[in-house]
Amino acid sequence: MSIINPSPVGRRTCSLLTGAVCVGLVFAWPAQAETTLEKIRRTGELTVGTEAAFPPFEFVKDGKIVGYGSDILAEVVKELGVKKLNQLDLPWQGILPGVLAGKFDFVATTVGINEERAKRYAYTMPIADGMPYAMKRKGDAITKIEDLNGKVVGTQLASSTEPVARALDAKLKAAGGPGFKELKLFTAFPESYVALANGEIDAVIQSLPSLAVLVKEKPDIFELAMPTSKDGGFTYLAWVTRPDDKELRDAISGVIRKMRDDGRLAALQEKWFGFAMTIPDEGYLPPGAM
Amino acid sequence: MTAQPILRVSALSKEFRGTRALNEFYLDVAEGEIVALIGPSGCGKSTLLRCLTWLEQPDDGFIEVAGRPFGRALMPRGVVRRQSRREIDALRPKIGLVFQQLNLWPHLTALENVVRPQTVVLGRARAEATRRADELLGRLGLADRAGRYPHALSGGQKQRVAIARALAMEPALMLFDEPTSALDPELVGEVLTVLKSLAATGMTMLVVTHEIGFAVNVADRIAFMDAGAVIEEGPAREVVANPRTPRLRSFLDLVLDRAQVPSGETLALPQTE
Amino acid sequence: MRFDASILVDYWPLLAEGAWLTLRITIAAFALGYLAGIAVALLAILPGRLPRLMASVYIETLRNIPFIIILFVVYYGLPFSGVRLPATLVGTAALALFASAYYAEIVRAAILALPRGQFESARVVGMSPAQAMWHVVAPQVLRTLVPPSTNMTLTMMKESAVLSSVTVPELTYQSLIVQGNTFAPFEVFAAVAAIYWLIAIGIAEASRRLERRVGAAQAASVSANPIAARYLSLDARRPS
Amino acid sequence: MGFKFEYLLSILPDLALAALVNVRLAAVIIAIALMLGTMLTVLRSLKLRPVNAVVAIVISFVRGTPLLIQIFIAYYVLPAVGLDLTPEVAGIAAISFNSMVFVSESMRGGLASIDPGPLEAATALGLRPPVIWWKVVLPQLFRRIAPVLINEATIVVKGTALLSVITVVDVLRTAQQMASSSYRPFETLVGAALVFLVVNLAISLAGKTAEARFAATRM
Repeated sequence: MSIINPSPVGRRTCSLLTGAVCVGLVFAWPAQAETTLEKIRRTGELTVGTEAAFPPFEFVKDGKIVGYGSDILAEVVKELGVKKLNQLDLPWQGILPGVLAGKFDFVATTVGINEERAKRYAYTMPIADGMPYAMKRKGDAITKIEDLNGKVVGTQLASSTEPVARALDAKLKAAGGPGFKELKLFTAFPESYVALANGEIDAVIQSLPSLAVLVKEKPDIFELAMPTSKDGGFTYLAWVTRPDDKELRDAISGVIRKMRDDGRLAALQEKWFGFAMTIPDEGYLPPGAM
Repeated sequence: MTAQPILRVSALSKEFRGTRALNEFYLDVAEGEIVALIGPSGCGKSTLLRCLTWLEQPDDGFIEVAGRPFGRALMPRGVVRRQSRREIDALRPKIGLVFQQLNLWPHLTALENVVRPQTVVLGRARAEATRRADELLGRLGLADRAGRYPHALSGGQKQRVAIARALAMEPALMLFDEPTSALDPELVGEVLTVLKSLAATGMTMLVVTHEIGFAVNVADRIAFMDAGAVIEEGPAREVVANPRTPRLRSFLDLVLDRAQVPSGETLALPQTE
Repeated sequence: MRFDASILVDYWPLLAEGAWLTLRITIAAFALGYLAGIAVALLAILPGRLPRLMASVYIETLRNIPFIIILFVVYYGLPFSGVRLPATLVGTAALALFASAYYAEIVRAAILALPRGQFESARVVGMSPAQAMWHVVAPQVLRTLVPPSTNMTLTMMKESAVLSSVTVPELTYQSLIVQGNTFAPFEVFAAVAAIYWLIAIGIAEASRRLERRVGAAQAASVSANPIAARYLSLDARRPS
Repeated sequence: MGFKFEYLLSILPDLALAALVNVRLAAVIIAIALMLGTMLTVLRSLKLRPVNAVVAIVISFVRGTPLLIQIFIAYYVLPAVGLDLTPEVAGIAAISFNSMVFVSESMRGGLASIDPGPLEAATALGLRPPVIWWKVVLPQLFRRIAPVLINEATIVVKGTALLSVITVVDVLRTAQQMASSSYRPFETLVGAALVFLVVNLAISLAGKTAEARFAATRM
């Protein structure tokens, strides 16, 4: 039967065969009398969509969803006065159609901020700095960006680091180098890690928080190489709501800001990543964003 | 039976999971002779035909066709040599088998059913194979049916195509498995005519049947088989008229009684000779 | 929420390129998979236990595991053993491997469904097993083969979408890129569904023509019987 | 990152537990698909032209588009027309619908191989069409296509793996969760493969045994 990538589909992949629209089907969403935020406040119930396969942000441990994002979510739940939290776990390919179809109230899973997405979804304040980094096999001689000339580089298809990788390639070529030997795009990051380990590719470009944890877990296999340029990408990571739920978005952003200001956020970053990040107040959204 | 036999079967044995289907079966068929093999169902008739064509491998015993060993050869000093598949395949055209179910090839026309084995097995040129097929089908009264597919032929016509297919290989011997059973009763006379006309050309035939009347009419000699071996044989009419063994007698009583024929002496059978 | 068709106009070339590769992969995997399938089917009908056991282990293992897993084992397993090939090649080979198990089963069942006498009557006139297969068994089996093979080929064509997860730039992969650029899931996948559907219609039509050519004689005999036409056929005109 | 056999062994119990979800859903789906598929077949046999034209388009769509897309439509697009289903209901509906079409198509093939003789006899006896269907056609048909139906059941089991995209946490989703925290996608996928293999072999074996017993009682 038709199985379209039920793989460990990751995060920044924009969804795989998401909803197809039967030809002729008209989209007419039921008009909402009350906003999502009002509904949450009235019922005391919140439903969020999470891709719980992205450590250290959200992942499953002993049957429960835990991680940096989950800890923040707990604070948000408290601040919003929610009594009952439904946290749905689903692969990345179901996340954005799910929120658009109203299957959950917002996406409580880290989404890289980029221009196109920002036109269609409302981003909350960032919860992390996803600075792009290059990772290599332990002991390989890749120490500066120029060393990536002639190498096979991998990242995730349609992720926020895909444009970063393309921009890097262009930059190498502009500087007179040959550029990457090949850019391989995987539908999930874990697969690019396996490809790196078995020699299929020479480097993975991914955001630092994820790589830092991976390198800590597998110090014999992987090693951080160097930060790559941020050109072509907005590297902050945030949650998203439906475009018409700006109210809800602002409420969540308010909680995140409060947590940043009173140091709770930094403490969580230390706990999960081992280092703290700077989260800006503005400038994290591309032009034309909601 | 002094002439060199076309078919010589000696001590043929075949066992299926402990049951002896053939138990030291002996039979000689002389050139130009028609032998009818009769016997109760389950006596090993079908197994015999399958072993004679090597569709089933006999456990033991020998088959000789036109003086040449088939399947297994007895070498000097009693050494038994099994023939290779190629040797067996090369000898197979010498034995024409007309299956009870006919087994015509439904995707080929009547003509092509007769042509194809000649070109594939004997390596004849298509033109020559077609000429022979036309001639055979004509002789069997099927000239105007040559272009038809098997499903568009009557039972009797199908049978004659199957006969033509076997004859086209120029066999030394023809085997018939229950040639009357797949046909309507009124067509039995037609089969008889065909077989008789074959006999007139000097063809050697072994006909397995359970119809005594048919056997008596078609055959020179009848062999009665029971429990995997021939237990009585002789000139057709004599065997039926004066069975010597009690087993044949009770078999005849059974089948003739069913056919409501009082006794062998007064068989009301069509005379063809 | 609106349906924004302009996205499809802008990204049409990318999708068309992916569709073309999907089609080529399907054809290649069909040819390769069918050859392998026939070989395994012949193994399965050989006398003797060992070949039959080998064939059934092959068939059952590949048929009972989701394709994505077969693909991953081949794609990530090969480099560990030192073999390095382009992703499209490996992906197509994995797809052919997967499909061959189904084709083998289809061919095996079709051969076994043919009355034994057909093969035997060919052997008895002196044809070798190969000749009997070629002249008598194969042409008849072909008729029963077409419908299930078409089904499997359609399944395989759709399954080729999984190759996107190992960097093969086929239709689904390209649609992911378009998704990444536009972030409009519903529009892109409506288009992708339509393209898969079109390819499927093409395959079904090709098979219908083939079926008509190889199976004309059989069809005629069914509809000749009014009772059979009434109960046993879903396509014929209603008997009056 | 070589293959770690101990890790594979350690995750098998949890994967097997998760497989219960797939098995439960598959059982419901197969029952529904059999029922609906039979009804669709009988409906098609009536040869009402407009109905069969619509059925032909539906069949073409179901056969021609990936199952995942059909699942997406059931879960994410149907709410647009006022049909908001829970994940499991949407998943069951989508796969049953898909499987119904394949069941009916297998029946179409099976019908062609049935001997019309008994039907003629039944008609001559004056039996009414529903009785003929129920007592004569369907029993023969099910016996004939039993192997195909068993095969379809294994396909349904594999199909349930796709329900992870609509928040059903099944074997595959559990494997994905494990892979992402252990960074061992290879072992977890092989583990999931083993679980699917065992479930489907069990189905095939049970089917064959049932078939053999059925055949034996008929002799």
